[in-house]
Amino acid sequence: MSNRVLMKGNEAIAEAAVKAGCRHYFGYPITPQTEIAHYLAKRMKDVDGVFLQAESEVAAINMVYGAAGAGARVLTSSSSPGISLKQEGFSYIAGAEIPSVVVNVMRCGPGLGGILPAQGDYFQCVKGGGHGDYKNLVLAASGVQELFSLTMEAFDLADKYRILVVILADGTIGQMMEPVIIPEDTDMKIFDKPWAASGKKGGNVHHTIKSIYIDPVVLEGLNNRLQSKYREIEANEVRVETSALEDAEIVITAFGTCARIAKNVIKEAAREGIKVGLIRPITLWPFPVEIISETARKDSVKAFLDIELNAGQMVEDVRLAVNGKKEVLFHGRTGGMIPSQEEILDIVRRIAGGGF
Amino acid sequence: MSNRVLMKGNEAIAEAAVKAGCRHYFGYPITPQTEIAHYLAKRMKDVDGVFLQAESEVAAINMVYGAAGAGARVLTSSSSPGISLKQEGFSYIAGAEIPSVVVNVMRCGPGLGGILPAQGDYFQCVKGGGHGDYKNLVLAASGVQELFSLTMEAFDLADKYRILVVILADGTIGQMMEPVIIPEDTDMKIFDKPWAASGKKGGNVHHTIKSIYIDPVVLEGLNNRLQSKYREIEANEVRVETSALEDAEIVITAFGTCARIAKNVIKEAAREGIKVGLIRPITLWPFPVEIISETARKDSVKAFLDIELNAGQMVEDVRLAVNGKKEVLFHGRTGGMIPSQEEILDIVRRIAGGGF
Amino acid sequence: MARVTFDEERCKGCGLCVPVCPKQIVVIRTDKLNSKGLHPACVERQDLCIGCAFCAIMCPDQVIEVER
Amino acid sequence: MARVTFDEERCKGCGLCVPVCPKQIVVIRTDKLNSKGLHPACVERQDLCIGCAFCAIMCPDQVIEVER
Amino acid sequence: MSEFSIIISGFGGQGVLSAGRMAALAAMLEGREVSWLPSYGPEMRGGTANCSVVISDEPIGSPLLSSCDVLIALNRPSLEKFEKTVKKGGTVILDSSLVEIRPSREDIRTIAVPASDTASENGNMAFAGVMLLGCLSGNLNCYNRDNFRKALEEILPAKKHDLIPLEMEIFDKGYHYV
Amino acid sequence: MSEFSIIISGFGGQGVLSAGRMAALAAMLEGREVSWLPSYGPEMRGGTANCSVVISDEPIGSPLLSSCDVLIALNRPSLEKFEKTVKKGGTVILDSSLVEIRPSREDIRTIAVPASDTASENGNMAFAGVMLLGCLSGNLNCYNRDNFRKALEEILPAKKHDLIPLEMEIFDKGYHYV
Amino acid sequence: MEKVFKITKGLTGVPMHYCPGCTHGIVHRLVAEVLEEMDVIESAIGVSSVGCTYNNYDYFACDMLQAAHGRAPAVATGVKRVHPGSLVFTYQGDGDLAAIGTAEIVHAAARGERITTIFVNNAIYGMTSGQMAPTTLIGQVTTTTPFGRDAAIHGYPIRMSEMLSTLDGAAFIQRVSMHDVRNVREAKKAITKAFRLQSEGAGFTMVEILSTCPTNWGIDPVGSLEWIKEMMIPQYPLGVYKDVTAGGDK
Amino acid sequence: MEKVFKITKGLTGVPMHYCPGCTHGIVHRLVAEVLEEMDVIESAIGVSSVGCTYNNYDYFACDMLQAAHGRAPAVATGVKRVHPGSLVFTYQGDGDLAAIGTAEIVHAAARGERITTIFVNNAIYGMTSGQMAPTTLIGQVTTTTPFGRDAAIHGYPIRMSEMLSTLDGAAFIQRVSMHDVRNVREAKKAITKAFRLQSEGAGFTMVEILSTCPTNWGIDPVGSLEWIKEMMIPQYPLGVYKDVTAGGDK
Ligand SMILES: Cc1ncc(C[n+]2csc(CCOP(=O)(O)OP(=O)(O)O)c2C)c(N)n1
Ligand SMILES: Cc1ncc(C[n+]2csc(CCOP(=O)(O)OP(=O)(O)O)c2C)c(N)n1
Ligand code: SF4
Ligand code: SF4
Ligand code: SF4
Ligand code: SF4
Ligand code: SF4
Ligand code: SF4
Ligand SMILES: [Mg+2]
Ligand SMILES: [Mg+2]
Repeated sequence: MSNRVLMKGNEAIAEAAVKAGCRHYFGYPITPQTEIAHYLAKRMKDVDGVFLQAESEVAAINMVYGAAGAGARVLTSSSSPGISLKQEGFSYIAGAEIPSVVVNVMRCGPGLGGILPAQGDYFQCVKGGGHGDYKNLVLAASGVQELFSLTMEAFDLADKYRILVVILADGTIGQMMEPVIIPEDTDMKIFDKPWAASGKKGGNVHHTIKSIYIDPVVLEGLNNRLQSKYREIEANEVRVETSALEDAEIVITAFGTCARIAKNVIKEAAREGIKVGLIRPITLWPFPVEIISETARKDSVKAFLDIELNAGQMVEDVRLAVNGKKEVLFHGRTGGMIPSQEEILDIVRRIAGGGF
Repeated sequence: MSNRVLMKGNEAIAEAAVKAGCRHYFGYPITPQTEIAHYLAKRMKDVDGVFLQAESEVAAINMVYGAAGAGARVLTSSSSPGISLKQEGFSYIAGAEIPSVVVNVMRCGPGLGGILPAQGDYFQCVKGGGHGDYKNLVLAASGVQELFSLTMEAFDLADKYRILVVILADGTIGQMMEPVIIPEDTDMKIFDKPWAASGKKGGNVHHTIKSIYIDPVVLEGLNNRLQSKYREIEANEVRVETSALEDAEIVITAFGTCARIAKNVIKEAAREGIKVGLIRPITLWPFPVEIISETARKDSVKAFLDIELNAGQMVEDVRLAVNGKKEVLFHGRTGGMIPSQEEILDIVRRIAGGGF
Repeated sequence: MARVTFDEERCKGCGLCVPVCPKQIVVIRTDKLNSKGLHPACVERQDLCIGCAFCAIMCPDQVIEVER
Repeated sequence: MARVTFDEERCKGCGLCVPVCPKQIVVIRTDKLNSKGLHPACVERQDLCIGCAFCAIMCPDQVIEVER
Repeated sequence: MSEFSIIISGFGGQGVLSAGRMAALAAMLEGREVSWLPSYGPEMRGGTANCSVVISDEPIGSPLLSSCDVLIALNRPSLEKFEKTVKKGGTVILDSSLVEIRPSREDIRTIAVPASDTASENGNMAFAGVMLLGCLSGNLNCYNRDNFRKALEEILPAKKHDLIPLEMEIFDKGYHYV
Repeated sequence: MSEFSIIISGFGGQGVLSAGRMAALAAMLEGREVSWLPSYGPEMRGGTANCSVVISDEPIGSPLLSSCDVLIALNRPSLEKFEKTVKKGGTVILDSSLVEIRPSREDIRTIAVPASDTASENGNMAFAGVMLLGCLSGNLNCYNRDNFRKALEEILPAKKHDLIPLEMEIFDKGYHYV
Repeated sequence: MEKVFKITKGLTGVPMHYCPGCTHGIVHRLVAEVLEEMDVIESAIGVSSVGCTYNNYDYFACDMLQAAHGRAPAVATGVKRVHPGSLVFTYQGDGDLAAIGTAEIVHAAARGERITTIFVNNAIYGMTSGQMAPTTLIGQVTTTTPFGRDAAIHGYPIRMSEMLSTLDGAAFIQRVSMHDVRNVREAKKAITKAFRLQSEGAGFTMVEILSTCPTNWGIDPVGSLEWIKEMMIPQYPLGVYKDVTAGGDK
Repeated sequence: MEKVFKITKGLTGVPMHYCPGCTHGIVHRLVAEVLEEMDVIESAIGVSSVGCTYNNYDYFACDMLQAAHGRAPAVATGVKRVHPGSLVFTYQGDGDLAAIGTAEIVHAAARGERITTIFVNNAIYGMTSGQMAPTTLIGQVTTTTPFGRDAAIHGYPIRMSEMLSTLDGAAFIQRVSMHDVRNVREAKKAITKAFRLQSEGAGFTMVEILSTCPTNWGIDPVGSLEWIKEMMIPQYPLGVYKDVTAGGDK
């Protein structure tokens, strides 16, 4: 346990990127994720990497497009309004199938809103805030160690599927400190990138990185290929944490911070004799549809309770997975407010008593 | 019938805006909606209005924020990639509750994609491509006359609810010509805008247009207020066209161009003795949940078939409304391809025969 | 004759008003805290004040008014 | 002695090569259409060509090669 | 005639889109329902263009055509591309001055009109389309002469109105062509 | 002690966040699970700051505290704001040099430590927090002296390591304060 | 006795949240005083941007809109096109104006948009805790240039006044500073001239103001004034860069 | 006989889709020739932008990335930071570079990013059918200025070379034209110099090229060359605006 270090979530992301072999960071400052940039501004120097502050989020995502399209592992990070500005870039990256990792440490909105934690960008990052049909692979950690590992994995997933991976965290996860075990040697895969526009290097293959196809048949072909890649990811990459599902009457669905609070609630509820379980999606896309629909089929389960730091976003995916088999209730807080353990416990009690 | 004129969809939008009292247009060129700008560049001169070509879509949406925040009726228009760039602006406009009308004549993606028709921005415009919790009121016409009327209404709806209204059309709707009856005198409502930042005009109320609230309690208050406004809109503003629902075995859900094709399919299928009905959402948000869930409860209905020019987006809302009561099948085309009548008919036949 | 008034509750004790006073009569009261927890500025010898308003011109927080 | 060759299939008949020829020997063949449906340019009196390549320099479509 | 669909196709510069627009407008002036849908795209430039026109006595379903009653072909590639979309018993009207081949199908009717030649003989190559629209009107009755004239008046800028008599002359030649 | 929650609160400049971090680090070095969560926001500047620390022998559920076992209050507004969050039977440690009032509740224990005065007597006002952390350690055993020292060594930049003996001295004063 | 210096009605009187000694506060007062002197508090419309001054809509007594980061000139354009008779101004920091908002300010200037931009250059991102700004000096340590700004990596500071002066739509551009009484007075004159030229329809006007950020520079407030003088002015010389009413440009 | 003019290997040979007489084609050839002459076809990396040349990744023989509208300099920055040894260039139109992409080009220049921008100024949006560009001349009729560009409404044309030359990161900026043989040759020299300076690490380099758009100007190709000379050059004087290797700037 001696190699544990106490790290902020934001710092863990930054260090994990370096460990994953990322040597290029492009970003524009925004609270509550500035520590990622501050950390890397120093750290990239140690490893002969590039830290570049871009003139805007739009420039940053396009620098990612260029650098990753030229074959490098690249990171950018921002928070909600900055992520909105990157949506055209997200869509281009999806179309050109450029492996990229983007961190969104969410703050509360809409608009300039505030800088306190929220989870209001689920729709944007999971459904598609940009134009056209595409998917981001979205990873949501609920603790700093997990954030560290998921960030490292994000680079592998990005390279493996040539996809944009979003690390989606709320401000709490970015700002909190927890012990992290940093792996000494990493077994990061090295991905060949024969498609990259890295200069033909004396070869004679002419590489082009692009998302435009004038012929609709060809463009539909690209779309079909993307969709089958997405189906493959859905089949292979779902990650989910469950707890106390065996005999749960009430199943809480929650990610990130809310899932942490839910764990306390489950313990408390158990003391009162109410059996509460938890399904915590770690991949928000691909969404853990199967486990939810299986759970929905169980007779022991009375209802689902979805908890989010928003006005109800992931709950739609929960409902799609439950598909009418059980009731799905929702409780959300916005504006930087975070539901307390008591508040949720109270709802749980009411559901158990049949009065929600 | 003598006052019918033959108009392109894009021109109809432009003329309707003028008829609705819109005197300010800000936009940046992009195919397939450039005719809106070309038309207004001329037309605004007749009515002493302002046509301004902005330096970008980002600038355009922020000019809308300013002009509409200062009390005017304002229009901007763009197509998919340009709409992605406006997502931060959408979120700000939602937060500041500025009545605005934005046209998105969708082209095919992702990325630069192509310029042919598509409906791939449903998620972006309906679920929320920007950050935080907000809704746009989304109107989808399937013909030019309807496009004309909806555009006029859009300005009333925007003013009434202080919301951003999206006119969502695919390239076909924007490019096609159909007869339009242009109303001579319009009974547009005049909305008082005491909240506007229009100069205090000698009064002593200090108007501020903003979306930032540092205190989370206050920001949650804004969010709660927005959400109840959204519930009110859901209760009052759903628009939907249905046809042949009475005894339909198969119900097609489709909007815009796809709904036009579906109408031909329904006729053809009827000839073959297959009873097909249509639910065409005109408001994509608020989504016509009720009629769909009612229909899903009917014994006569075997299945739903959702048709879109995308890889499956509105179908999620259809599934949420059907809520497991019936199967919801999907057929989509992408990349600028449009399903033919025969293609859909074929699917309908297979569903009727039980073999989809 | 001139008079300068400091609204001590608004003052942030930044000291920008101190060096500009030609009469060197503005000081920060390190012995006192306002309700913000900051040491406010004040004028020590009102009678020397010439009402030049230099202090007020440099004050970022609208603390100072000057009469003459 | 010089020779200039026009790849007529690539030519778009824009005429940019015409006025720059110091020998005035480049013309657009209005009597002929290439497979793009355009009238290609050609050189009328090859023998007068001095191989200056002015035509080629102004051609936007890589139609012309010049030997000397 | 309850519903009637036309595809007009040719090279980019041949005025194919505005020919379709004229037909649609003429039919609209006759009190019918119409729709007009152009092909569009960056490949338009210099390439081929086409449009779909639907004329109907009832509200029109889809403006998109996967089959048509009439194909008007102004060049060979258009005939080759769209021949198969013509419905059984439908009609192909082609500009025989430019299209040297003929449809291979037997189940459709072909009217070969020397439109470009006639038009240039009458002083303006650009009016070939008008002759074909005349032929369409004469043979398939989707709008009458008067309404076509009105359509011309509406579409043409005032300074080109002096050309209308000539255009109508060419229209009539097409009208009476079989 | 299986799970143990602390809120530390005071003015922005009082080093409240790093005090919390030191406590968390010391406990981590002791092999425990810990979490540290700061308040953040633009209103931080000049205003009040606080952080939540959880120390546990098991994986920690929520790092967000709606109630706590110990409140360490470095100013009056902090005491007023957070007093009610202290669990029944919990403890308030306050800097009696700065906080003139006392908790009104009877069901909690209060330790009033003259931390700022002691610290400035010993040459550095900034070490008030260290004394309170010493008091926390001495009274509630969430980390030991050694690990606290190690935490200091880890957190302080090398050039400030000469201050460590002094800080430990003040720590000890707090440790033995009751 | 008569008040020779009183708090202007152009401000609401709400206490400002800026750090002690931050000269943003002086700039606010100057702008507000000019609004009062021109008697336009009731008709002027201001646009706040995103930076430490994000909420100065609470401080200025006129109507205000809060714009997205960098977009204040576009928002102001929208406002001005609706109310051409109102005085419209933006208040922007160097991150806001010279980084993310580069396109918007360049095009407002190129259009000769009849607005005035108050551009506060403090060579840093104050609000987000001291990152490099486009105007950060070479060698300056910030949270994102911990080893000092290195031209080879991060590029060179941008002189916005000089750059925007190349545009035909710019009618008046002057750079002033907050570092002493004389310069504060000069700044007020510049703001007055810019507002006046705007009302006369001359075109785009801007006053660039060198201002302190004691907090993120890590220098005390008085020392910060010195830092402007010693460090910033050599990179950002004061003066009039464009004045359509003068004989020629500087 | 020897080939004195042959098709360069810097081009793939794919026929270009530009309108007849559009001088975009000449610019392509020049760039490609310089790539060949510098023997960097195998290592250079180009960035296409969005405009009529959106797909010139098919024409240039080197590796290419297609960038979003206006963002080519940011994409090129990403590429260059990964492959500092490769020659990296962007090819951008006036709408792309001077409108939506203003911030990206200004900051690439300010950073002294070691890339070369080929900036094709044809005073119009060619691709989207002839709307006003930032460089459209006063009085010029376009689809969005049907009554001619009016400075009072639409603002003034931007001279990008002049504006970017105010930035310290810019090492070399020259404006050239496609309107006759002499100028086409001069353009090639400018491109050569820009590429060479890039390889030497001098900083940001740009060649602005006045080019025709016969289609949207509504002028035949030869007449369009004349239009450049008569109408554009007075507004956009040719010459070297920045050259760090020369004694001083123009
Ligand atoms: C789109 C977006 N990106 C980033 C931010 C975060 N942000 C807030 S203020 C700021 C910079 C402020 O610097 P400056 O404009 O110089 O103003 P100052 O605080 O120095 O006065 C940034 C990057 C944001 N709010 N929105
Ligand atoms: C975000 C976005 N906005 C708008 C467009 C549409 N668009 C394509 S090219 C272009 C302008 C092209 O003009 P220019 O850069 O001058 O190039 P040219 O065609 O004249 O060579 C525009 C506005 C787009 N593709 N993406
Ligand atoms: S008015 Fe002048 S003399 Fe009086 S206190 Fe202020 S600076 Fe000093
Ligand atoms: S300048 Fe103002 S705020 Fe600063 S110390 Fe003086 S009076 Fe106080
Ligand atoms: S090479 Fe010179 S002389 Fe020969 S055809 Fe070309 S331009 Fe004329
Ligand atoms: S310049 Fe080239 S394309 Fe144009 S006519 Fe001459 S050979 Fe043909
Ligand atoms: S951070 Fe800097 S700019 Fe912001 S208020 Fe504080 S001193 Fe002023
Ligand atoms: S539209 Fe203009 S710029 Fe584009 S290819 Fe044609 S002539 Fe060239
Ligand atoms: Mg700043
Ligand atoms: Mg152009």
